Amino acid sequence: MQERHRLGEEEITRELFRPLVTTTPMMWVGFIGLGAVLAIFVFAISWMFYWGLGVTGLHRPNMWGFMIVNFVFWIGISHAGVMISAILRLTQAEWRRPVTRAAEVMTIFSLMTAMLHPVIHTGRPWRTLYWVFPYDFWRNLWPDIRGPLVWDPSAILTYLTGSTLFLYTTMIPDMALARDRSTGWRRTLYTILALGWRGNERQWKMQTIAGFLLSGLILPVFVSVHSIVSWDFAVSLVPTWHATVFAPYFVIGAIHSGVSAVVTLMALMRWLFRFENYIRLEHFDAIGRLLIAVGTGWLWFFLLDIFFAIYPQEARELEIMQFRLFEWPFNVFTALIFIFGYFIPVPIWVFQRFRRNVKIMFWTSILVNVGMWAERYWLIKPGLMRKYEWTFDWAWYRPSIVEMSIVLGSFALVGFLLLVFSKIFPPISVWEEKEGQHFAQQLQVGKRVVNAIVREF
Amino acid sequence: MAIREVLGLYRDLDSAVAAADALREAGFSRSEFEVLSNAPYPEGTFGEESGIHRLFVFPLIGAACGFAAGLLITGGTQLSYPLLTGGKPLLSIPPMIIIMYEGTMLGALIFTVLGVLFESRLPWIGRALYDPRITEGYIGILVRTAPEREAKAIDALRKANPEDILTENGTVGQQPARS
Amino acid sequence: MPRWGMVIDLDRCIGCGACVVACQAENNVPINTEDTYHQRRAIAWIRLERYWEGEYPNVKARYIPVPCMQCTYAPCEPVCPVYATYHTTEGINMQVYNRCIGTRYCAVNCHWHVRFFNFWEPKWPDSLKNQLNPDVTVRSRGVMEKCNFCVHRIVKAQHKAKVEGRALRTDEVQTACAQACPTNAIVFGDLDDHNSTVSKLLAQAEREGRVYRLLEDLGTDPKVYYLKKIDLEAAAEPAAAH
Amino acid sequence: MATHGHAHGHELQRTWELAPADVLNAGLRWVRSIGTGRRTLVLVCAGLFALGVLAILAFPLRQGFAERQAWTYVAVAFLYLMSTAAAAPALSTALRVARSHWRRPVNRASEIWAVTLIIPFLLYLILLPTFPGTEDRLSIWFGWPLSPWLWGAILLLALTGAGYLFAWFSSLPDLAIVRDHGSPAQRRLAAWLSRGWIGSHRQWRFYEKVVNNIGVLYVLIYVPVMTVLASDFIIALIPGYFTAVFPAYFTITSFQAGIALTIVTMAVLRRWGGQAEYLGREQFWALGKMLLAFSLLWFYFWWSEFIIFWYGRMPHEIQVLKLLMAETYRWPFILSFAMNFALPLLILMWNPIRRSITGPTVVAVIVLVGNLIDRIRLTSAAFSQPDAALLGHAHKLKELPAAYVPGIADMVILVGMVAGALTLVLWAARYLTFPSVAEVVGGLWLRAHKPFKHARVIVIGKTE
Repeated sequence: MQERHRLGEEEITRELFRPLVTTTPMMWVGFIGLGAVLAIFVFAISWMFYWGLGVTGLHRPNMWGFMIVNFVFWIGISHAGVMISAILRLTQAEWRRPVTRAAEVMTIFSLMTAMLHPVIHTGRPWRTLYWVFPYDFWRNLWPDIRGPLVWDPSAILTYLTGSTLFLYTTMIPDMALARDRSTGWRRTLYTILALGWRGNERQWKMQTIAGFLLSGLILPVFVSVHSIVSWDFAVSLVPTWHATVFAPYFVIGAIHSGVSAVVTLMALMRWLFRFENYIRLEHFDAIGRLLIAVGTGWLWFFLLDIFFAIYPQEARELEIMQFRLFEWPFNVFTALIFIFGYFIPVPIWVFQRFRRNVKIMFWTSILVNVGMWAERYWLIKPGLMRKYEWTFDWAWYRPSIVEMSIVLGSFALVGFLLLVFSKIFPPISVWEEKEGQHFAQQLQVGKRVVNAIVREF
Repeated sequence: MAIREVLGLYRDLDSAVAAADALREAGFSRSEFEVLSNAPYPEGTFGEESGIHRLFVFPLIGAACGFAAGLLITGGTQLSYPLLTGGKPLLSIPPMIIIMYEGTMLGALIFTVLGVLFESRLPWIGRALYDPRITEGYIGILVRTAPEREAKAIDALRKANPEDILTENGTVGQQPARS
Repeated sequence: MPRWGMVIDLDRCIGCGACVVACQAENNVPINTEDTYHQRRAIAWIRLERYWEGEYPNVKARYIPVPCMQCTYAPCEPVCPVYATYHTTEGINMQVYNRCIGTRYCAVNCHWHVRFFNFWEPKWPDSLKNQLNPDVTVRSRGVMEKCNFCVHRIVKAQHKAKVEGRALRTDEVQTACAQACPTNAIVFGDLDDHNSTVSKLLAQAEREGRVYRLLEDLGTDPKVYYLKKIDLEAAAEPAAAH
Repeated sequence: MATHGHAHGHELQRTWELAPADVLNAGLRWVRSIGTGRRTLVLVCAGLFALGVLAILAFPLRQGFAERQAWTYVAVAFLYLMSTAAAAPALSTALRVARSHWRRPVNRASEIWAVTLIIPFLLYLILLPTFPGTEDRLSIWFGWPLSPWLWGAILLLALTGAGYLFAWFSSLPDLAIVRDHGSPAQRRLAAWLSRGWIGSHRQWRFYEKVVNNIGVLYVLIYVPVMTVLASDFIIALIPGYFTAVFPAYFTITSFQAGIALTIVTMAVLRRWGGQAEYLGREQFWALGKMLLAFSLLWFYFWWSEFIIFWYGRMPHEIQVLKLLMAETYRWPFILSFAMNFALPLLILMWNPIRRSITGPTVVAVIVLVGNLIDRIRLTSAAFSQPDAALLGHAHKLKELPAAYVPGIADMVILVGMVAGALTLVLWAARYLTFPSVAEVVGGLWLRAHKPFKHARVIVIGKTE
């Protein structure tokens, strides 16, 4: 079953460093295409700064719109990365090796992108630093820690710091490798980053323990982040927002969308950097199996949310429920969520034949994220459009071109950053691949030779 | 200097382990040589080494600091600016818990990384024998010993047909291993 | 320490909108052009909501003026990250413009829709430049604003009283809307003072069972009280508005 | 995590160096050793169970179904069994799906609890009449005809069926062993159960495929069942308790209790069942980690409900907080908070303790008690509402009911039902081998302790 190639040290190094040294035409296309969209993104934001939020589609009562939805979406994406690498490290799953690095990088970049949104969508962004980096005494007032919008930065900054340190710590040995093989500015850069790593036993031991320790520490943080993001909505009294289930529901949703995003990323890397020997079908198989569990858990919470929103049978909740289940365009969103988020991908993933087919995995993972974006919009907007009995103040929300280009641009931003990263740093952890080779063993059971792996405990 | 360094380079694991054994036979203690590789091997592959470290103290200290910081910021804000909002108590505990939690975790994470760097003696700016071939997959065995025993070390390293042997004054080259 | 409150007698309200105009003038609220209305970004600290009742030909227009409810447990307050809105000791839900960074969470969590955001730089025609009220800040782009029971009038009166070395007289202060109301449908005063008009009105209305508050069930304890219409159809009226 | 986590720091468990024959002999030793100790224990448990049944007949039943409060502790017993005994097989499934080898001696210890499912099922049946129909009250059934009675019963029936199927099928090969080598008394049942099992290649392939699927099926039924129970027994009986996360809380905490139950079972087997070679540090360590994780989840799910109510402070939310945490049931809440979250965290956060036998065991006992207290708190609060308080889609707790203090009869019922479960388990243990020979032997091929140069390492084989 398991197609495990025995690769030489040199071969591994050369192939995993390929994106650093050679830029394929496709990568150029990527750079230029994403760069163009990025330019639009930057222009949209500056335009919005100059004219103010008037240029968005926001109004009363729709004070929050696309940018917040997108914020939640990117926070969601940012969750899988670290979750995957942490859980797989803790369980010592072999198939973590090619996944962890890229996943963590995706976490960091999507987290940065997410953080951008709440900042630019405030009325006076230049004053917003006061909110995120608050503790300046001359203004004589500290932020109100009772506000969920203060919990947010604290959680997100913790998560960002944590995952960046996590990524860097696991990257030091590869920096040493790069240092010994490069010249010019790259060499100076890698020399600095490698911190003079020499690879003696003690350092390796620390490296191994750090993997476990940091994983164990980052997991609780990762759970808290999206919970706190969910409380931005849940602590308010807006009908359909004020639900106790929001925290775990957002977290599981985040994992669902995030892990799918990791699949997308794996497929892209496999295709763009030709990593067939490292990102193998068995990895898609394993992550697909994980996704079945995650998706089903997500469905459970999704249904809990809907059913217990109807449960009190209050006019307000029912009004909004009816509105978002049956009225255009939310009925379409509902369908998207159910069909793209669960009922197409999961039944497909049940079959190993499909789990081991990269194309299918790629497209299903895309579907999931379309569904999850719709879900975020579906969760957040209707409550505002139909807030309480004030039919006089009910209003539709139409995103302006500016908001749309910001949403579009956010995707380009993450993609662009990922490309840049993989030009400078190896997108797959080289030393972990080699470790995998060192630890690989085989067991003879009768006539069958079973692939095995060395465990230290 | 009182300590001389010798670095033996080996192409594969077996010879490296053999070299380690040879050194031990020649009477070098485990603390006198270290093994350099480009990826971890199961611990103790080259014989038991002292695995003592304090890494697990760091996160605890960090957590304590983070918790304290969180407590000060949250408690301090509410007590020094007694502004009523939404009828919440002037010292509301639940929001404090959330931020103190984040502070605790942040402290723990930062200190863990510091601990990892400290315990693995990074960043390392001192000079020590090293060879880029190690990251290529060769296994290096670095002996630190008194000048008079240097020759002995070189002999021991030679026993396991090394790819190359470096001393502080350049390579001593490979010589056919005497078996 | 007074506890400011307001009573709005819907039985007296004729929906003339004088309160709205007075408020605009008093509090330097920018002029709402036609397209700010179309954008649903019009700012009116007190607004007049009109609900149609019944089928043609016997249609009835129902009016209800809605200022800020000055909730005692205001949901909008704790969600502000920068203390830009907080509760004064006199029970007014205050908005501090230069603290505000415009997260608009307060507006999201205000279920009476009485918090307004300056999406554009506020503008006045030159003819009105000199009409601006010197006692009230002109808000800049990107901050929230809302009714604050004409707090500048309250402060002025309290200051005057202090200078004259006396306590604040009952019903000494009036908000612009109350002052402008031709039918005295809007009455402002101290809820804790038993001689104040609001207290008397409330006491009487309680007996008639006409008192209600908007979204009372949220448990935020609003300080703006409404008195039902007396005519028979009025039974339906709160159901429409409340 | 990896404190001194390498093989050559401490001794490796002997399990994986045994020969298949040793495992078989151990299993047979268990089957053949039915000492007077176990007999008397069974008798005592059976006696307590009989007492419990009598108590049910004598007290709640005499007061009739209309008097719901009298049934409080029957409900407690039911919910407690559902969240411990019924959760254990779910844990076993999770371990099977995760495909690690250390779990092989563990599965039997958790799956065997499935045989107790008949007791909660019967309890549920006699509890059903105490519920009013759902036409005129808030419930997750939305006044569906014959709810909750018929549909709840069907769900429970499905769960019970799946549970027994799982317990039976997973122990098929071992039953065959008992059939061939057990005492005549044992053979009859074992033979009937393991009819046709000859261990052919096809049978094994089928077995491997199907066991996991049955387990998954069990979990897929268990979760909805707990969701429905949480809503029928707790949420729907407390007016104004509008919470969507509670069913999740209920389910997750049940998994926590299931893990605890498994650990305790393992400890007992190790101490008195001569399983020391199979249930060692490795297993306790792994399950200790899981227990710690789920204790954290206990807090998480509780908190995500609490913070919303605290912040929202709507009247009905304040009432619920008062009833369940702040006033009426303050002490039960504090206790369950301490025993389900605080103590487990403080004890298990230290790896040396996690890595021991006693550490996880002690915590597991604490959690089992804590879970019981938690269920008592919730059930007592819920069952203290008369029908009048629910009917007409009541949206708010009018006034806080007084706390329900159990009488001696309640205690007898509770103890009796738990003892009944024990009886069933002990009885079933007669016909099963400990350890599960099939599982452990199957692992022997795939897991070896080898020297790696100077180190000693574990080599784990992964089929496929």
